[in-house]
Amino acid sequence: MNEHLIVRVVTKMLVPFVLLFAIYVQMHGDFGPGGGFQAGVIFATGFIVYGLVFGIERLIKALPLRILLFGISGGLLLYAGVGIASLFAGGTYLDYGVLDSHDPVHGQHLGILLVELGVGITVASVMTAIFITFAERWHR
Amino acid sequence: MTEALVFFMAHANTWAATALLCVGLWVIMVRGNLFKKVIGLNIFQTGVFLFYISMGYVRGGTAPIVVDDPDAVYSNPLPHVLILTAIVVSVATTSLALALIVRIRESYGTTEEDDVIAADEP
Amino acid sequence: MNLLAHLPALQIVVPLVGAPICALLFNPRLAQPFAVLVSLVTFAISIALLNQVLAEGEVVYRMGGWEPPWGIVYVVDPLNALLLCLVSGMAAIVMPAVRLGIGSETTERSRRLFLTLALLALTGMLGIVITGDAFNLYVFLEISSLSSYALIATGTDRRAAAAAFNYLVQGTVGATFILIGIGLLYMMTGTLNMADLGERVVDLRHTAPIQAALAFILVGAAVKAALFPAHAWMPNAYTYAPSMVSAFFGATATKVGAYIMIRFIFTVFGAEWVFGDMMVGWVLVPLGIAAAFAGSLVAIWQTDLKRMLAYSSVAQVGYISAAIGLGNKDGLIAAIVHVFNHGLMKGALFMVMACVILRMGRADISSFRGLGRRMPVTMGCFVVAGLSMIGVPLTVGFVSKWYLILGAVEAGMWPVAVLVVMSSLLAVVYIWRVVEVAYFAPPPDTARVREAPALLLVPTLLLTVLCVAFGVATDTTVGVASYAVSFLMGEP
Amino acid sequence: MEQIIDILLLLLVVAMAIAMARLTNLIAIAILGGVYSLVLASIYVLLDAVDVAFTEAAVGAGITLTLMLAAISLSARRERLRRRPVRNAIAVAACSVVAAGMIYASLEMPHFGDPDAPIHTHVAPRYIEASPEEIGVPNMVTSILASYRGYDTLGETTVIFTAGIAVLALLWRWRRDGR
Repeated sequence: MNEHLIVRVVTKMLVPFVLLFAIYVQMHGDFGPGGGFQAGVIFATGFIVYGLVFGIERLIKALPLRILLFGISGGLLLYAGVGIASLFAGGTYLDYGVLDSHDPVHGQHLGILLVELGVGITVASVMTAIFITFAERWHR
Repeated sequence: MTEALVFFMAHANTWAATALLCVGLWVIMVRGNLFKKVIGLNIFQTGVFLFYISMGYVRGGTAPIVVDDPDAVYSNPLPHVLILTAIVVSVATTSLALALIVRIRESYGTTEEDDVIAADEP
Repeated sequence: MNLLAHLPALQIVVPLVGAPICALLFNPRLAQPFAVLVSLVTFAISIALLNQVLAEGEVVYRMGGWEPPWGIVYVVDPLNALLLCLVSGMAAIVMPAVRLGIGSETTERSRRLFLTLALLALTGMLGIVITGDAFNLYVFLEISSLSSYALIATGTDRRAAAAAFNYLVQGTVGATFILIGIGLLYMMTGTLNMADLGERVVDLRHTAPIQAALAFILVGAAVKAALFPAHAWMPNAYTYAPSMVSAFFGATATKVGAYIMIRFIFTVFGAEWVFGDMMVGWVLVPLGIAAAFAGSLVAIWQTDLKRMLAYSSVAQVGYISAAIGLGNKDGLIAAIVHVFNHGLMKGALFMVMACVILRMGRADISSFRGLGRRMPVTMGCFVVAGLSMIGVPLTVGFVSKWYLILGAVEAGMWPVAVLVVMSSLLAVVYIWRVVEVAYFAPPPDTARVREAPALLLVPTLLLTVLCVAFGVATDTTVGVASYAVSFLMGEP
Repeated sequence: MEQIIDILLLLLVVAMAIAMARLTNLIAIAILGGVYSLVLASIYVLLDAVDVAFTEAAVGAGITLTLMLAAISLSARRERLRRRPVRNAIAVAACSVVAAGMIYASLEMPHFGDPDAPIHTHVAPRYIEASPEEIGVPNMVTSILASYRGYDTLGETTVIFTAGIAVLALLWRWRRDGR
């Protein structure tokens, strides 16, 4: 689709908004429908559209596997790390209440924010990585 | 008449879920194309999703997001949580299955189960 | 932070955190020692947990600090503690040898992803075994299943991918059946916690959804345990998987399926109802005996010995299922002990296959000719573990069959006892075939074959020694098993 | 009214599933699968499961569809149809058993939408009543997902992680990406 000017221009304009919407879904998951998983999927969709229009080579250049692997592992480590942090803070595993020594409700907020972020990062990276792997096979 | 209708309404969702389960299982068992089997798995799993979500519904309820009205009745959020997890599992299974299909296609040159079996016969 | 108080969480968290770290170790030389370290730590935690359970009884751990049934709890009783030791112990034994046993195709770089998947499979299986929450069991079941499909597909033969795909389809259907069963249970009781389910199910046993739930869960668990006739995925999967994967899964994967069956029957549904009114024993025992005969008979005709071992696993799962189906104390002891013992012997036998494949390139019966003299230690291990498979006294195989026969007699099922002995004789045939070729056939006069390297030989020897050690010192495994039975049958 | 829409959508979903089972053009099936997910998502909205609906729409009509099309473009686009009478008989028997089990179970199930069903009176009320104070998050699904049953969600993230690593291990060609 590299040769269609309109598609290219529209995609260029649209992709930032897709990513912005993903961040909105990520952050707004506490109040309305949405959360880490949905945000991750939308975030990945932004990259996938970019890859479809501008070619997989450019997407790989922007997101080499090494960086994606950091995302894939990093999100899970962030999630599991919050649990380990709560162990050190004196609670059981994944007990966010102890993360804030004064106000357990605030600790819960912090914990949920962090783990949802972890889910989002892992899902976005995994979905992008899987798409790149398939598309790269097709490309050759 | 109304009694039969009430009975039907009370079970329609479960029966629809059962129908999806059966269609999915049938595709998995009968169709020989590997893609078709993945589609069948997806239909099969959505049957289970529908079953869980239906049991969480409360008549006259609202989505489980806190509203100002103190008398609000909420649908049960727990099945929703379980099915969110199950949907994620089904995406993961689907993508792994597709990766395996690509591998099979590259080494056998086909995505039909019969051809794969025939190719390995001595 | 008191580490001892958090052992149940650490049991899972250590390999779970190890997996992403392993994927990030860009220097492939670091990944292997790291994975070994993680699996050793995991094994040490299981041993500590077993000790803790034997000293203090049931250990309960609340995830996130939420009390059950609102939050997820880990419940460690002697049964899970024993299985945790089996699974993590097998991982610790197999992991150091991975460098040699996964085929030549895997490159240095992809090996770290292989090790990551192995750690994930370990995490999944441990998670299934340790959890006290029905839905959490499903989640970890999928972790272990997905990683095992991928591990099997990394085999060098192209049939590995096809076998993995078949396993994926059947395994997912099985897991989804379990999910339907859990949904029916949840619908009727409103809870997902196994202990709470067990209490609330008692008054609901006459209802149709609970009975359907029992059926769905047993069918799903039977697929996962490769119980005849739902074993179709297993022979190909174990034949074409890399040797180390066959060794690890051959020793653990089907056992986890059997565990799911035991856990749901005894903790959730209640044994007296399952075996009394529902007469599940009349399904499990005949199926188990049929599996023992069918598996052993088919094993006799195999030329690929990895496939032969896979069919022998079908037979052994049959014994486990028959033992569960007896529904009495000795039967359950036999089932638990056999889950553990069969893990040891199948692990040892698949490790022997790994040694032979490394030296000969394949595990055909013809490649065993004359190996008795050329690879004496390896073949010695094969003979000892094979004797154990038959059930010769002083090996672990004898212990479990002894209790199985005791249980059958106690249940008044004389024919079952006789059939068990008869099917064991079939094992003599398929083990003897290999021994005959290895010791009495002249070796082909091709290039000299050396003994397997120490990295493979030591784990093989270790497993073989354990096969004898636990066969002589029976009170350790049987002791833990009967303690576990007293928990499951509710007479602590 | 809601009930009637619900029934109509259920009929539509089942009809689409049957159509997907019968079609042989794989691309058509994949795209129909996307629409199927959207209809399913609207049923979930009707059943108050907004989070699930959002996910089903994003996943089924987005990611799964894209991956399906990507994988189909790597292989044959049409399914070869072959008559398999024996397999068909076995499958019909198996499906009948499953259907009989579910219908038998459904006869004694709590009625659809019944507020006195066990799942609405045990465990769940605590989430609905106490989560705004204990967690301080208005969306109860998020509270349960991330906190009460946060450990399940850790497992869920691990499942996705496993899938990513598995696909990379199976398909990625190592020589092209830097050392």
